[in-house]
Amino acid sequence: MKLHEYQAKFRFAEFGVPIPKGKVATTPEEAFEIAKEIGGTVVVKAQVHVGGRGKAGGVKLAHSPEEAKAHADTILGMDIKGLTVEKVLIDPGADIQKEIYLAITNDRASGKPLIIASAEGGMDIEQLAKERPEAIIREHIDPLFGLHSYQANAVASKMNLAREQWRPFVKIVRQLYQCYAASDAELAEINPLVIQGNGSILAVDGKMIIDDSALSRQPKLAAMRDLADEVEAERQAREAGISYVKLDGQIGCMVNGAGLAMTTMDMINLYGDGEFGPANFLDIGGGAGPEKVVAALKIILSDPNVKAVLVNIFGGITRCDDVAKGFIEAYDIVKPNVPIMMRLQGTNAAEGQEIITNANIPRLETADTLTEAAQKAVAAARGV
Amino acid sequence: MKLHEYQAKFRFAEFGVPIPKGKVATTPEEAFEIAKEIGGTVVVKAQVHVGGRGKAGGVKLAHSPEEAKAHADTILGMDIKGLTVEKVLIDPGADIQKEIYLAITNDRASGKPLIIASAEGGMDIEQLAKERPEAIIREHIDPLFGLHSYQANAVASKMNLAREQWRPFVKIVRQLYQCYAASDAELAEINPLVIQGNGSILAVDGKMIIDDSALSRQPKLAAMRDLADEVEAERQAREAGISYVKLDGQIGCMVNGAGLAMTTMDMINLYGDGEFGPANFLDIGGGAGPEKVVAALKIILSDPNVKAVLVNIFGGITRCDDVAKGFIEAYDIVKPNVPIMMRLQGTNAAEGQEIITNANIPRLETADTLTEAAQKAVAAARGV
Amino acid sequence: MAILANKDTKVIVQGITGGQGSFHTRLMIDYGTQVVGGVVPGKGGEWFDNDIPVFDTVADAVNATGATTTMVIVPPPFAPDGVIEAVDAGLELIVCLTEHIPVKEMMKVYHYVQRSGKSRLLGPNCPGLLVPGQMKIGFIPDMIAKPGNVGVVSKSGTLTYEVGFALKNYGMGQSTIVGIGGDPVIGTSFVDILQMYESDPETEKVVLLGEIGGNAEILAADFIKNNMTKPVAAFIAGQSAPPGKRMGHAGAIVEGGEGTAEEKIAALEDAGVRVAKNPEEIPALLAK
Amino acid sequence: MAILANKDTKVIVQGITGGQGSFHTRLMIDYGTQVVGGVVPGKGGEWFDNDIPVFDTVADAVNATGATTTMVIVPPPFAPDGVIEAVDAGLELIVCLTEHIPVKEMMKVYHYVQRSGKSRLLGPNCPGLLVPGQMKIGFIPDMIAKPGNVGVVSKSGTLTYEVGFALKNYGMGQSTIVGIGGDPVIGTSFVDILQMYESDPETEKVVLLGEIGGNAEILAADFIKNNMTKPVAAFIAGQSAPPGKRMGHAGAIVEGGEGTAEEKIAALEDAGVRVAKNPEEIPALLAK
Repeated sequence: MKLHEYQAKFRFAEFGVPIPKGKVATTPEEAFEIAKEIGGTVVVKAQVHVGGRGKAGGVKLAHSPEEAKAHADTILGMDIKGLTVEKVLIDPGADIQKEIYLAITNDRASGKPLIIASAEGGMDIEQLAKERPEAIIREHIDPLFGLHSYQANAVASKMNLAREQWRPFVKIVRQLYQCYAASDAELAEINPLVIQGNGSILAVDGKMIIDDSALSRQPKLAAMRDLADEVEAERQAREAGISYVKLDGQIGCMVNGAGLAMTTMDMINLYGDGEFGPANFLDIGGGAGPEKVVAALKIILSDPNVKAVLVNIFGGITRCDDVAKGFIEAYDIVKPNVPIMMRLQGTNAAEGQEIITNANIPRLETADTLTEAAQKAVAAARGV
Repeated sequence: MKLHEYQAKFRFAEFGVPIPKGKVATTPEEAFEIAKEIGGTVVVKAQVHVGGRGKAGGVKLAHSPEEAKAHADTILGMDIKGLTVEKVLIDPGADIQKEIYLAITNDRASGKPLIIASAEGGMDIEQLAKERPEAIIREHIDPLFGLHSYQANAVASKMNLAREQWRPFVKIVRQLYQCYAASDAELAEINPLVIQGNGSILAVDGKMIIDDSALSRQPKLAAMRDLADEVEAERQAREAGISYVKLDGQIGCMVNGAGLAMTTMDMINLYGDGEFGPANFLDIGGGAGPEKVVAALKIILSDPNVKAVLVNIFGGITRCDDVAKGFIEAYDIVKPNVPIMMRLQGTNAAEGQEIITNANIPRLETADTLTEAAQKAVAAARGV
Repeated sequence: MAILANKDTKVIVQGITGGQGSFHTRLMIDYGTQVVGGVVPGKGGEWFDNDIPVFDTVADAVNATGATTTMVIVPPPFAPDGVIEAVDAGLELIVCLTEHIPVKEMMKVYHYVQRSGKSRLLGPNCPGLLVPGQMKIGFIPDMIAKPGNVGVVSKSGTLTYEVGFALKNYGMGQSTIVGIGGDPVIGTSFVDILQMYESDPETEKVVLLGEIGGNAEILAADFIKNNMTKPVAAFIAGQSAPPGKRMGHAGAIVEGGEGTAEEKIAALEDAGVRVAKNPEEIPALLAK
Repeated sequence: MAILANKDTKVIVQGITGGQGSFHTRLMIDYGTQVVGGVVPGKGGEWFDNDIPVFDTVADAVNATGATTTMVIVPPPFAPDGVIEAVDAGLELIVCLTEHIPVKEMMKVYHYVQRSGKSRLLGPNCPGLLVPGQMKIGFIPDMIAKPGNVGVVSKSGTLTYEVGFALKNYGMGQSTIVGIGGDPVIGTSFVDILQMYESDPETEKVVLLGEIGGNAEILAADFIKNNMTKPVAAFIAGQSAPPGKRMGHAGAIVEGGEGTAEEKIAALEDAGVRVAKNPEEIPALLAK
């Protein structure tokens, strides 16, 4: 789960990381008051879960409360890559002398937390990693012991920081690690970490991603989820315990198992001739009962692009007859107005097929293999 | 540093360990009020840092607030093994059905924390360990990882606890470990841990010893030191940064280094013919300046039993001439009225000897070897 | 001979009395697995299905039964401790089915297992393993399996069934079917299993089923290129997945332009692996 | 040949610019120790006494100098991390002089060192070691030493000086003098050092100086009985110490009736060790 910039920075601050003394506004008036309180130049920053806010006009400097209000008025409600800006962060302007990059992330290859740092902050770290890998410092952390203090020193040393920045920087590395560890973060990133004219260090932008598997033991962080910032269908899926990702294609998919769900998407693409693609990723999970099938069907059909639905179930633990029964129930509730291609295989496939056949659902076809199912789904979508 | 029973139990409770809802009284009137508030039978327990309180009459049951007051009146001010009782703990009486022993300690042999438990609590664990070692359960804890939950299960399993005690007991093991770890404890002991008639579990008596080396990072625990419960000379020594332990003999010792200080005590015993022994252990530490020598001399002479003082310095880092100068300064301030035997050896020993000789201190003799010094000190003490 | 386990392997189940645990234990026994004990703290001394002894601790279970292998099927908050207990009890193979273990815990567990120098962890978040005609640990359905000489290794559950079933329908049996799991940090990698298949005399061909995220398939390609003599066919799921989005599995995400299906397919093809565009083509590719 | 180190050993000092660190480093250099670098985070690039390079990290120091040994002389809150840094940098011998490290930290450090399988820790809270006529690490004064064939190992500082001096006055030199430290948890035990002396061709006799607390002397007696051919003389300090009281050293305490001088002396005598009542008798006991 991604946190907003302001949430990430406020969380950093709980662990002692110095951040600008900014506040969040949801109206231009609030923005005015906050800018007035802060005084001087402020930055008005859109709080949305997408990259490239700045280029999209979501980050603006304001030299007066009036200007801050005007910018907030422009930015609030703005659409950035499909998401509506509901909040802006009003931060005091920083006196940027130097920008540093500092992040701690889960390195899956080594199975260890990894510090990534660079004296060349502010820019896209992935691009920097490709272009000038030597500018990036990496320090793995022993997951059983945690960060050794000397490792923070080693990072400071490799950064060639000025002597007076050494102590505050090392402290920030340790604090960021504490924050990362205590938050079950997948990523805790400060970019840029700014050295100001007076030598002080400030986390000017922040990003945190929390491990979804840890949200149940991180209730405070879980409560930070911004419902407004989530596509409605994704929220419904999450609440129903379904993995769902909206895509751009026309064929809705309902599959059991993540690997098979991806594969089903790939098959649609393969036989879609560049014309048809998957409308979504959807994994109903193991042992899915009727409610889940109902929820899944609703979610798939909530996408207006969907021209056909492909149900692909390979029964293992999940029994095909259960899914078939659930589907019939779901069909009666949801009443889809698009053709449906159904492929049931594995445990109790024959029984499932029979239930479906007997139900005489209009515009529903069945298939034996995944290949056949994908081809027929594309054909059905084309026929609409 | 030892904590009082009430301090240990209140600390346990911070980590969730269930303890009796008792309070501390320093007057019989307070004891009355607390007993009244608690209601029913209470236990009045002397809070002193010595074992065998019960046998010494420091623990008494009271069936009414009046009786609690009377017991408190008797116990407060009581002398138990040389210490005056200044506080009593008034605990509600427990309905003891079964007594368990549970402790976590530093096991120096393995360099690991060690859980020690026994289903036969309430008695002296060291005696039990000797008589029936099979009744004692030991579980080592990995210091890098901390307590694994399954280890608490393993202890519960080996204790043959009734099924309904399993969960609360396992929880207490984990809580006690958390308390031990977070407190830098050398020992966190519950004896007895009581299973009451209603099945609930209660830490009825508690003991904690905090690692002296960790007190600087445990300010809250360090503040629990009971000055009233410390011999005055030990307090002075601690504040002066001197290691001092009062003993029963007649010859005061001032030595640099713990091993040599013990050895000096042993030499006095060896040549004391069963008649004379060391009055104290005292290590002035490395590089001791004049203030330390002054403090040390004052502390040694504050013991009325002291009939002679043996100064034994083997200069390494510590320079004998520095100690000699410090001693002369100390002599002028403290003006000892007992004979002094001084042995300076090692770095700048000749210079030190010369300073001492030139100072013409009355009743001060010097010696070349430790053997000679010990023999002469005994002779001097005998001559008094 | 199969890899990892066989009909003689003595297996215990941590969490045997749970809903999932009891259901799958019964299926495993039906298929031939020697389940010799179960572990549920606080239930030591009881019996599962009046037949299998339940113990308080793994150490007790191992001492009483001589088990060398365990299946961990307990809820996520208890699974890391369960694996560690199994390591400390000296078990050789620990199959952890539990999904949704926080990565932070798994990183600890992973290194704990590695440092033991003795135990192997399969999973977590994996369907387990199945030796056709002999036994299984986990929940791979036996209807997709028949004894044979194709070794299957996969990050996914149902995709494995799909391919196993396709192989069976094509007339090809499997030597062992292993699900290594779809989490970012797992105990046993593709390379580990490929190595075992390479040295297993009963395995003649290998199927590798990967997906987007991480670089395990790249390492596998490297290993195949340099160390494998047996033919390998593969499929990589998630070719049409958008970057930055997690596809169900905690590990199935393209991050920072890394872990794409494209780069994995390229690496595998470079290593001589026959990469299928459609998993149902795999039997035909293997038959070539 | 001496044990642990000699005149060719390249040594770095962690905390070289501190008050204690600089003082003892100069004395070490005067005595012949090859101090090739220092480590002080934030002072990398500076020079100590215009002669010895200072580095930010141990790894940097090792890379630049080829040092194999380090002396850690930093305040207690930094010492555990300093030792771990030295372990991670692959140093063979880590001599930690720092006193008052919390036992909880030392337990972690101890096992961290053990698991490395490569580094040896001497100390903490020890005076270090001295190879007469060659070099020293720590603060054993050279006035008590002269080259010879008696190996000395001790828990204490000044008691070691006392006995070293007595040996010297008696005309006996030492092969190496090692202080293992008086803390409850230490990196190198009596047994470790006895083993080295037993195999060191230049050591013919051994002196062991123990004290109350713990069972290290009992284990030493056991080792001597079963594995040593060279004569050993010993002294145990604290025979007159009362139980339950800590005698200066964190480890010098008789607890629960264990760790008494009495039991240690009995065990050593049973192992054929010549136990002195008075440490000044040791040279004569060794000469027998």
